[in-house]
Amino acid sequence: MKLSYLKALNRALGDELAVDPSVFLLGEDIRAAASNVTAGLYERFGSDRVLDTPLSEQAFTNFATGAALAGLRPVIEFQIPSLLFLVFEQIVNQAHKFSLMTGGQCKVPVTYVVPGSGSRTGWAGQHSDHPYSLFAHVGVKTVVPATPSDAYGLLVSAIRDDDPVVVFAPSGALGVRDDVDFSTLAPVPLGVGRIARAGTDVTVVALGHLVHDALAAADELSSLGISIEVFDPRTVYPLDVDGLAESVAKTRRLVVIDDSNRTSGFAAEVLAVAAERFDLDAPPRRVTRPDGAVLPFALALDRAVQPGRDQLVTAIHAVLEER
Amino acid sequence: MKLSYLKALNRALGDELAVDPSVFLLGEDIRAAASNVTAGLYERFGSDRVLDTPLSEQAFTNFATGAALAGLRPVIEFQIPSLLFLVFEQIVNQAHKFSLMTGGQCKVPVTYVVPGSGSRTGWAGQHSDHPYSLFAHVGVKTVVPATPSDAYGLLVSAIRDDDPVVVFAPSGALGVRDDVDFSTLAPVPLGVGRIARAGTDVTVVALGHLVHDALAAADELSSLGISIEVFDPRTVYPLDVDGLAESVAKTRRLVVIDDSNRTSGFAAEVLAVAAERFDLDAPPRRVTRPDGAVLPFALALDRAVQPGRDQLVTAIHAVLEER
Amino acid sequence: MTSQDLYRTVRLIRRFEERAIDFVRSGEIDGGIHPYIGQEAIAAGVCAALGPSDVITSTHRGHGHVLARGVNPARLFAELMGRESGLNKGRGGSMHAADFSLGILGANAIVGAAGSIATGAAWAARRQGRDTVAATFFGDGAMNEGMLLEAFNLAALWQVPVIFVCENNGYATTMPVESAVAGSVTARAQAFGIPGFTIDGQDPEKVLAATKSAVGRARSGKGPTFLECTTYRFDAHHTFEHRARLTYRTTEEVSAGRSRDPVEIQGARLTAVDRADVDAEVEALLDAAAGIALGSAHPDPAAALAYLYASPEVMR
Amino acid sequence: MTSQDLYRTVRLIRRFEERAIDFVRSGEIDGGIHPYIGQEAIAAGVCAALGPSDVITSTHRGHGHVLARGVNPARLFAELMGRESGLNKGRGGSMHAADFSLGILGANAIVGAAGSIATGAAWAARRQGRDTVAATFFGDGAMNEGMLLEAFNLAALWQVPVIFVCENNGYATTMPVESAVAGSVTARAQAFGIPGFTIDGQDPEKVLAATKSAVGRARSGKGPTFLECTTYRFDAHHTFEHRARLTYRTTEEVSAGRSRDPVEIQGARLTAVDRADVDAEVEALLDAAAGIALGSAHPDPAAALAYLYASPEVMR
Ligand SMILES: Cc1ncc(C[n+]2csc(CCOP(=O)(O)OP(=O)(O)O)c2C)c(N)n1
Ligand SMILES: Cc1ncc(C[n+]2csc(CCOP(=O)(O)OP(=O)(O)O)c2C)c(N)n1
Ligand SMILES: [Mg+2]
Ligand SMILES: [Mg+2]
Repeated sequence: MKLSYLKALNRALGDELAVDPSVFLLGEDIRAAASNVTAGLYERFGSDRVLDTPLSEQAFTNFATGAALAGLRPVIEFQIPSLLFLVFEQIVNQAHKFSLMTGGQCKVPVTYVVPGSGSRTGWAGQHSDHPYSLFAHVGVKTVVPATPSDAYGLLVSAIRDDDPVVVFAPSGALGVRDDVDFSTLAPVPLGVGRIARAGTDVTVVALGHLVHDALAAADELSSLGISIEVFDPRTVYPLDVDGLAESVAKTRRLVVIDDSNRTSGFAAEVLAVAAERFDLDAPPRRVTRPDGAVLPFALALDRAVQPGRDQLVTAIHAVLEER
Repeated sequence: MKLSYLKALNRALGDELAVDPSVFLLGEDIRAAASNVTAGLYERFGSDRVLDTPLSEQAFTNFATGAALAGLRPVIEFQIPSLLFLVFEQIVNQAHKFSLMTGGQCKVPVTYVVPGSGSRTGWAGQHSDHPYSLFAHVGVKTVVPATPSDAYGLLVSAIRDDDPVVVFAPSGALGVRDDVDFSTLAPVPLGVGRIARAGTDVTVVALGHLVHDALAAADELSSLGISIEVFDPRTVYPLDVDGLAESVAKTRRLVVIDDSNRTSGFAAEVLAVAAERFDLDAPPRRVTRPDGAVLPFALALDRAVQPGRDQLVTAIHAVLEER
Repeated sequence: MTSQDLYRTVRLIRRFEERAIDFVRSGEIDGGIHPYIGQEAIAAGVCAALGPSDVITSTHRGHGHVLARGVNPARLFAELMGRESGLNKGRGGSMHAADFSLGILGANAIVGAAGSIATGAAWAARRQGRDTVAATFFGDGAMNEGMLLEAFNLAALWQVPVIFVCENNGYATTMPVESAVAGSVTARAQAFGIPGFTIDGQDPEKVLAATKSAVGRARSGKGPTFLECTTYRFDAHHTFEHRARLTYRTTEEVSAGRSRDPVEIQGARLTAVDRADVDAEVEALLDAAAGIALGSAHPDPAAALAYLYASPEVMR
Repeated sequence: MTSQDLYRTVRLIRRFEERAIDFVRSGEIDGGIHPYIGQEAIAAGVCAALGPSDVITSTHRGHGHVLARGVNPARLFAELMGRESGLNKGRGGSMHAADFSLGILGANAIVGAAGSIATGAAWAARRQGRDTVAATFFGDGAMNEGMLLEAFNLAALWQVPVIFVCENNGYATTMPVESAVAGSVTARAQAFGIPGFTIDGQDPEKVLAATKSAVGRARSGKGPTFLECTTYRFDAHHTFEHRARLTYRTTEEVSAGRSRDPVEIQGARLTAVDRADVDAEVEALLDAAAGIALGSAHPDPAAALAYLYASPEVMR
């Protein structure tokens, strides 16, 4: 059966609401399911479990923290990635810090879901961010699923996790469909990457929608006899460094494609780990958004600012040629 | 004459208020100068130039953006580093984005100053952050001066810059004094690092108060015949990659000490650049806060979480021994 | 400002939006728009009360505001189409239309953000000796954003010449205002000591009159005023709704809402002949504008990061 | 709750704080505290009206709240001294004292943050069938934080059993409330449809009475209440002020403020003998508490990151 990425998120929410009475959803327009992620859930679970909020992101994010302290497992849907900037304090300085600051007296099991992260056609500068590296940097568990099965499995794990977890569902991945037997859908542990395609010449690290670009590039290059391994860490933080090390030990060449800005982004971390720990045959490369990137509205400009398949192929050639 | 770091900031503000009528200050308790940074300025310049704000960080940050759009040069003092989390949207999604999004119709010359960033004895989890890597990642110009002269010169440049600039004045550096001739105080350009100490064996990259730790470690190691070059980039973003490359070309060994968390922090960026561009004789090392760090209150625990001189010395030995 | 001028503005906005929706359908505008249809009287009435040195900020639903403030419709169409001749050189799009030469400090895609920006701009202008008044538009949904409420406080404390214009169209996307705003909209402004009034947002003349007295207050140093303009959004929250099946308003409610049409209300104040003249004039203007926009160049992708920094040497 | 009980609480807080200031001076407490001296009646009165299943959130100036809620003073001293036996195992310090076993969801160092946390906790408790009421404390400065105002809206909309306790001590650090709060404090809550009252925050009995009716409202499903308790901070904003020369209050004003001392107001309701008994009891309790705290172990720096995550395997 075909499972779409969006439906996978919807199913994960429905399943967790059904099995665990402490789970509840809150967010803007989730009753009407404007983003489709919560379609049918209000009708199924009612207003106590699917809570439409006013436009008060800061208060409802802390509200979720309070509800978590009182024993519930809130899941917040954010309509726009930059709303996470608006609640940065509430996630990073409140939810994340409660456990240590209270000497372990409490847990804050809140999940923050952003369906449609990254560039969305036409949404322009203030709605096109992909701030997963920011949350990884501060140490909030951060997940960017690439496939419908992973979207299901990682969202379930995020909800069951006892710490705050941010789940980015890239808009570039929302259209992806998997051919899956629904009975095989299962939780996917946080912090464990996967080999999306096995290969021997170069390890390409990619997250979310960019996994599909990496796979396409690998297809393209296989006709040239170049064998690409695509490593999808799935979780940005904690990062599966062992899985990555294993792949790179085989290929000894590394390219990272990353939809965050270059400076101190996810790709920077992978390259830093490589510099510290890996033996490479050529300097690694990163394909990222440019520094300070603000996505311009005009589509061709928006695309020009995003990391793309062409740059990836160029980078792969570069690491194959050097040394 | 002795110039303290705090007095240098105060002097920079006073000088810029005096020379440029479009400069004004706003923030909490800046009239009474609770942090001492604005001491005497209200008396000198009056309530139109030194504006005490209510506790409304989000609104007064956007207020400054609006004032900048109307032709002024606001300087905001934030009492606590985590207040930058509270206004993350206003800096990153508003002030930073206006120029590109309007097609260059406007500039947003706002300066955000945080006196006492990083750990301050006893202030604990929610007041001890050092989020300079976050602003570098999003591409907001970010400065962390190490010395009084630099504090003066970089703050002046930040105020004169036509883009938003965040200036972190680490609490660990506020006590530093320089022996300077006041007439030599001058603007220091953003984006240009300096060699804080010349050496030949290992390049240690350090920012802010950690420059002084690096210098102390260099002193300590010089007695063992180890020659350390301390490179202080001064600006986290844009980063002086050329200056760094020059230093590393000489030493071929690299250690970074960084008061941010490890994953995707400033040190990660330096190591990523090293992986891409530098020829090193040993894998580089980073000495950082641990991932997800929340500073515990008890002083010994707080200290244990911060990157320190001992770890730096260990890392230096490691890069000297390897390969 | 004659009745005919006000009619021209509401009619211009209406027809601009209808054409823009067509351009979304035909694919000339990427990503869609938030149509202003039904709310035209507010933009028209407020902007008619402003003078040349005044400034405005706008919202995600902002075409009406900038048109009423006098932007060239060709440059607004071009912006929506991502062209180099657009107001923002194609870099902003529907939610960021700005024209600093007209005091339009930009639409803002973050609900509740612009109120404090407008307050700062008005304060700064006054401090520089200018006689500027700012008008800042926002919806009923924004009334729940803390940052906007904080702005009310700053404006009231410092007697800033700013007019807070709340367009209460009954919904924030699908959320009815009664389920989202506890207490009352005007009471929130009044609690900060700001005079707050509820006015009929379907009638351009009433909006103009209320704004005129608010501008008078502001110019004479009496500080901010809050205007709640009751209105109704005739079309979708956003054109994506034309494809999605969101059910949150009954057809009866929508018909009732549409029955008080600002274009008709103002049109009825003109003779049939005058009205037809204006309509023709507007159509000609928009024909030309659309033509110019459609014919204008796309920006060069190599300049995708132009204007990112005031000083371009930053980038590596 | 007798007059004597209320007196015991205010006296306990007062003497705890005086000793804590001494410990700051002697270096046993690192970094200083925000003394609650002068405001004791509020914590005492509010907490006296709460039941065992209720919850509170507190502020940077929070020792009084947690003491009134019944924490072991030895464990609070130990927390301020960063000891393993502290309420938070020495990880939180003065601004984060929490005791979940008593429903103390923590003090919060971010002004205005805790109101929405308390609202969420109260809502969640009710949804789980518990009869919980939350009381959340904050200062006059917090009234200008948008996130707190947003919380008023949520609480009012959803009829959450939460009591908003504003301790209006006239200042946010050095900022006088009149220069910071436009309009009025209670009007802000009332604008959200929340009943708001101003009460004498120097008199524990008055605070208790007002809180009792607010608790009654909350328990019977009538939702939030807002209490503005007027008070005066007798000492520094923070002990750093003992060293800095900040001039923002005249000595006359400080004397006038101190003349209405909650310890005296409540003490006057006891016989001299009873009062002396309580005083002796409190002194003995605090002697013992301080002794225990001073004697207890420092946490192990190797465990500096303990409790960072619920699942410790995250760290690499
Ligand atoms: C802070 C913020 N939250 C959420 C959104 C997503 N969003 C865009 S418009 C909108 C509804 C706004 O309602 P209202 O303020 O009443 O304006 P209207 O759309 O009715 O004109 C929402 C939720 C946003 N852009 N910004
Ligand atoms: C959001 C935020 N802004 C600023 C600060 C710094 N700060 C700590 S206490 C304080 C004053 C608070 O005033 P008020 O709310 O009246 O409480 P009081 O100190 O009078 O008890 C300030 C500005 C902070 N901790 N959090
Ligand atoms: Mg609306
Ligand atoms: Mg106060």
